[in-house]
Amino acid sequence: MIAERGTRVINLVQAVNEALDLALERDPRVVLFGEDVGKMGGVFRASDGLQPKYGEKRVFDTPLAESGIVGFAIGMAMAGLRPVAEIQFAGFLYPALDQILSHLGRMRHRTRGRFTIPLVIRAPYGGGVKTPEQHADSPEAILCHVPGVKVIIPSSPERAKGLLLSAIEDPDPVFFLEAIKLYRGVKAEVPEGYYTLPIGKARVVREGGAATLIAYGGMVEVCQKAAEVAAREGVELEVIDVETLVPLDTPTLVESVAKTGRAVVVYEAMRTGGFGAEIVARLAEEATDYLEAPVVRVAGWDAPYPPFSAVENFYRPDTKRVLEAVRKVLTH
Amino acid sequence: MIAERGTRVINLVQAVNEALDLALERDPRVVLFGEDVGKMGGVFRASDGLQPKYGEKRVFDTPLAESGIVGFAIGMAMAGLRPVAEIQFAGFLYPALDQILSHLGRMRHRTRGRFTIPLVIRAPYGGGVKTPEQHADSPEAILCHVPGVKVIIPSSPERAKGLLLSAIEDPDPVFFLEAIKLYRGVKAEVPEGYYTLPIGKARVVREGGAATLIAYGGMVEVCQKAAEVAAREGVELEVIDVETLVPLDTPTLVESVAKTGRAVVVYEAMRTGGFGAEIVARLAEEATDYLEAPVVRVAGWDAPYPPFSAVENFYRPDTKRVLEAVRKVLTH
Amino acid sequence: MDTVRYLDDDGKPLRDIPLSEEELLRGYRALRRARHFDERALVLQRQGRLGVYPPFRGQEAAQVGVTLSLEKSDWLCPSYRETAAALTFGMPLSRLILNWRADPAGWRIPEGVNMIQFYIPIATQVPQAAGLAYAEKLKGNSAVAAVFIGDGGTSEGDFHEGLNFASVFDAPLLIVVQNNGWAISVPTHKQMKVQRVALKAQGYGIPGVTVDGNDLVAVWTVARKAAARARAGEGPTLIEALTYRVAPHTSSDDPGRYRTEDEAEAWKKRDPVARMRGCLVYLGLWDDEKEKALEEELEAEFVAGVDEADQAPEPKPWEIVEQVYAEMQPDQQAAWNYLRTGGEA
Amino acid sequence: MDTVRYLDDDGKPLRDIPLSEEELLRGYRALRRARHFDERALVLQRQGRLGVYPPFRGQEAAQVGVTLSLEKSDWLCPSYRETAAALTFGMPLSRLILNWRADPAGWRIPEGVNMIQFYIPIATQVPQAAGLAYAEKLKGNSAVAAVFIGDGGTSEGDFHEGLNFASVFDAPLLIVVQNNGWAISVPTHKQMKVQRVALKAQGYGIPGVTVDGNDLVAVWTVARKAAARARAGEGPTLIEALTYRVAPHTSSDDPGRYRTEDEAEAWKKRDPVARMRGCLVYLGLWDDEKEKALEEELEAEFVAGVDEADQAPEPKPWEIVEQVYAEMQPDQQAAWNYLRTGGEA
Ligand SMILES: Cc1ncc(C[n+]2csc(CCOP(=O)(O)OP(=O)(O)O)c2C)c(N)n1
Ligand SMILES: Cc1ncc(C[n+]2csc(CCOP(=O)(O)OP(=O)(O)O)c2C)c(N)n1
Ligand SMILES: [Mg+2]
Ligand SMILES: [Mg+2]
Repeated sequence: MIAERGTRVINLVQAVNEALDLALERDPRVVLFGEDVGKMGGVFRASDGLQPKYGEKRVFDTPLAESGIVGFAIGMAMAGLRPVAEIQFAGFLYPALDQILSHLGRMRHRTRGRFTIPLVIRAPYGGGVKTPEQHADSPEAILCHVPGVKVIIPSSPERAKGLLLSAIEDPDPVFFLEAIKLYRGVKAEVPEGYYTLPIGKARVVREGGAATLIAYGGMVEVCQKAAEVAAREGVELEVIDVETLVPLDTPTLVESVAKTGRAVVVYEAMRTGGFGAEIVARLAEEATDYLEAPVVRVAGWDAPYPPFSAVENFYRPDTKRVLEAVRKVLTH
Repeated sequence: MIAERGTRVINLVQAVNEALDLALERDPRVVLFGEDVGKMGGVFRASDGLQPKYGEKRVFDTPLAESGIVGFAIGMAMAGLRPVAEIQFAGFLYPALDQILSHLGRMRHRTRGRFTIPLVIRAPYGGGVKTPEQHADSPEAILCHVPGVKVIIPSSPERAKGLLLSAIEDPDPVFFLEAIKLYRGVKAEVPEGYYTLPIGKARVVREGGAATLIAYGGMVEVCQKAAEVAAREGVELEVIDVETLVPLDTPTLVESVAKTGRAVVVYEAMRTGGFGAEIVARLAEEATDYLEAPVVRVAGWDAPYPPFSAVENFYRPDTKRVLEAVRKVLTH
Repeated sequence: MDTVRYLDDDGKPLRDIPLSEEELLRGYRALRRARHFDERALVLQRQGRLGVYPPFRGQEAAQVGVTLSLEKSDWLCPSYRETAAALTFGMPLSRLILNWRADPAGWRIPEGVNMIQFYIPIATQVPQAAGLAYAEKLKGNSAVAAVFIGDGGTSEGDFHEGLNFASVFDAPLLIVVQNNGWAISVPTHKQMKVQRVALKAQGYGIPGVTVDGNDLVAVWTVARKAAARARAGEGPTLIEALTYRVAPHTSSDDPGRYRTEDEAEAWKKRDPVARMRGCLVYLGLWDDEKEKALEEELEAEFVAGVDEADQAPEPKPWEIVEQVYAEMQPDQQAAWNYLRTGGEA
Repeated sequence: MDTVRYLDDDGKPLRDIPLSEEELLRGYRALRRARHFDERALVLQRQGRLGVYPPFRGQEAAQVGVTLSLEKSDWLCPSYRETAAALTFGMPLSRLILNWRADPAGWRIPEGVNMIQFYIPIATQVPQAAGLAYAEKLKGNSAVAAVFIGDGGTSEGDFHEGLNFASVFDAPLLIVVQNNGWAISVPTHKQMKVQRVALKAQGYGIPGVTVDGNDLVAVWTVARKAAARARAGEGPTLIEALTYRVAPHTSSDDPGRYRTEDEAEAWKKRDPVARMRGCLVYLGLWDDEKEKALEEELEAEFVAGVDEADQAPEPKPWEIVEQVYAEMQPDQQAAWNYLRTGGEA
């Protein structure tokens, strides 16, 4: 279906913008809001042009208060709307964590299905572009430990557009994190018009038999580059884009490891307690019999993301570190 | 040294109360505050009798605002005091997560050592006693993913007292979570007077060669009971009390698994993204060569802690589920 | 700031009462019904037939008065203490019993009752209520929302953020602060530096009214005006109901640890139920016989409600992993299978 | 509510000025120094010699006036926009350059400068400032704290919680809201329903003052009074400084997307630096020659500061895992070893 459409080469912010536009057009219940989302069209321009098109009732600026934004959005969702809230940077989700942990994913459970929260919370995350302090955080592990929510992190413009539309259609609350590094860093073909992509499925984005690289969001690009380098040395790596962190598609991961026998898990959040730990734990539980070498994690160090621009790139995993890990699993 | 002292049989709340009393007595910089901490002596009586003894300047009630409490405490710590803040239940740490994630553990790092936050945040956590909604949460995984903080969860009155005194002496921010189920559930001998216990060390609390049970806080008791049952059937289980989750004492865990070849990790938080995932990940990285069976996790289900008292005990791991896991690792 | 009152401490009207006889009788009935529930619930609690229960004795007028100003299509956003409001709003009595038994059947709010749960995490209901109210406005409905919070709750950031959102968006919202003197053991004067919570409205550019929370006529009248204002698109109103938590914080609390009985005794003289009865008697609308008949009726209703609650099916272990998502996902399915079969997943 | 003013738009005194000549000159110098920094920093930024930079043009008087009322032992708690306050408070110029280069050497606040970092997460500094202030009071010191926040920042829960803590504990705190009309693209009237931020003080039972934030004499006088009040144990004061963000939000922002230039132009006529110079000239304390000498001196200082900053050692990769804990722990040690040896841990 998607293959038949025309495509255009756009970047990830533009893909998000298109998805928002299509969702607003298609479903009158969709409303879009957040800090600087309306008049300005978002600090990254994700909602560029949408307020003039859909009016201030459907696309609007809120006061500067994230707990307020999420709480307000929860209320709107309970009243039957389909809010899409933007949090300016993922590090500013923190003031909203009470609303998130106490209510967002509990509403359906505690009301035994009477209320559900079809709310999408979008936020840019991750480092690599010399942003100020707190603008490069990767808090996905925290969101993945919230019962009752889904967590999606796309790795390309095409995936971002289709997954965001799926998220907006989804009856459950969804976090949708967008890697800042990819916003304008990558352009790719994106199908025109409305299309959705499945939530809850991991994807093999490159096939190979030597080892499996598992990543999501901004780290998929890093792993693909590493795989290219390795391929030049004759080592064929399989690269998996997790895409939906919760609910996690464990079978696809296990299947790949069953084939390769070796795995490297890559994420840019702080290593300890990062979502990669959950991935490794699932492999340890379900793929040990296939593993010929211990799994290796490549992640942010156990320190805050450095607010020191000149050296920040030593925090975020890069191809060099990924390839070192590959060497480790291959030579065990 | 501790062995030479007299001991008395007290419960965990009393042990905490003694530690707070001794800290206030010893160090004039120590101040104690939180909701209902002063006049009432805490909803669990952890600060019982301390306001009359040390006055309202050192032991006081705050307004009902957790972000305010933690922010206020951070300021006091920067000004040279040694605040010990109580959050009434761990589930009410959520409104404070912005202060925690944005500042608490970053202060030393970002100021390159100029400021440090010698702050202890105490909170009861965990289920098993039919509390109202949100009173039984186990959010330790979130705290363990905060760079720059330490996380301690004691499993007995004796450990609680000595570790709390260490935490208060520590120059870094420390979370100190106390299992509600143990507050009055267990009485044990506790040394009199002031003593500290090492932070950052896991403890073998029962030796055995068949498999290793790894747990902390309220789950240590469950594992010890399971080990007793297993012992009656001739299976000797080793039980490890992690005690300090961050910084994690990986070598002690690996050493035990090197001996037993099998491990079960037990925690009562929601399974996905729980701290047990980090423990399993470390074993997968560092102990795979010793493991004769895949590690098994026994944890809370991927759902909110049920606010439905009659069935809440089906959420929290019990000896039955631990023993099933043991059987699984033994028969692999 | 003045406190709006219509009745003196004995219930004698201080000025013209803007309520009809039918309304006065309906109001008294709702008060009496709430009181009956509270008294009997505490008995059930002591018998071990209820879980932790937060009594509302002394606060009936504040809760009932506001709720009577709502329509069925409006939204009620309570904290844990608003059982009286929920009962008045239409939550079936048996469900309330089940709710305070922490039974899943009690947590399912019936279709048609536009109420969110009794919220435990303080103040979190305020921004949500603002969102509910604003959504109704966006949808072109005339529905309003009423959100309840305590004096202690006003210290939380969410109270502030919710009020600001409500005011900026002119959301049709009643923010009702029951200033009952205490937040567990902390008295209001240690919670805030202002004498009147209603003063806080000035920081948001919305009206703030202090009302005698133990005077049903006053609360109802003030709330009705605020609801009309909200429906007319004029935005939110902050209502401070001055009252007192006569009972312990919850069934687990011992107020002896932090306050003397004198204060509670003084407030008992201003009991909202007795005052309203005084008003009816004064107006010749009520007598002992009617009271007795009402009591019997309420007891019968209560007993029937408990009976109904007792017949609720035993909660099943596997229910704890149901309704996590709209469609059950693999991790929940595995847990469900385990729990359904009694172990050994 | 009245706005406190001492100078008209041209700097002519409107009433008796409660500052000495020495103070007026010192104040002007601090303003001029801040302006110089800001202008030159923007140039550096465009040259790629500074990271993202939040200019403060137009807000010099608000920041400098408050800071001049502080002692060295007091605490300064800025947001990201308070470089003028930090400079005035004693942060070495070279450190400020390094700070906005996002260089570790700039993030280490020197001993003796009681300042917390330029905070990015909005409003989080407020409860901390309350704690700092109250700690000084508990220790028996007379130090106060001054915390800065923007109009947008007042919407966050932490603003509210911090104010409430400060007021309940009578913390010696100045809460300074620079109402500069905008929070990135959101104008103040969409941020809040009140016309004056100072009205918010009424919800906390503390004084709230609106001052012309472009009038150094007014800001300094108001802040000095508030600081004296705080030192006397009378608690916090909320100061709203009415001003305008003449420049873009940061060096990455394009205000053309959300506002017209007219507004900014109108405010440029009330420029705080020009006004203060007008005042000095009016009082016969200043002339072009002095101005020129000052400019030269400031430029020399700035150039020296940049030179010093340029000589800071290159940040080392392994610094990113240092200072996580007071003593390095195993996970950080492993990372440090890896980074120190350039890979292959
Ligand atoms: C976020 C949060 N913090 C703490 C608590 C614990 N707690 C429950 S009720 C209460 C006091 C509430 O006082 P108030 O708001 O005045 O309401 P009242 O109990 O008087 O009705 C506290 C501290 C909580 N439920 N949620
Ligand atoms: C918690 C949080 N949310 C969002 C942001 C992004 N942000 C940075 S500055 C700003 C606007 C602040 O406006 P205001 O408080 O008026 O200060 P001003 O920029 O005018 O000095 C926003 C939304 C942030 N830094 N922190
Ligand atoms: Mg109260
Ligand atoms: Mg502003």
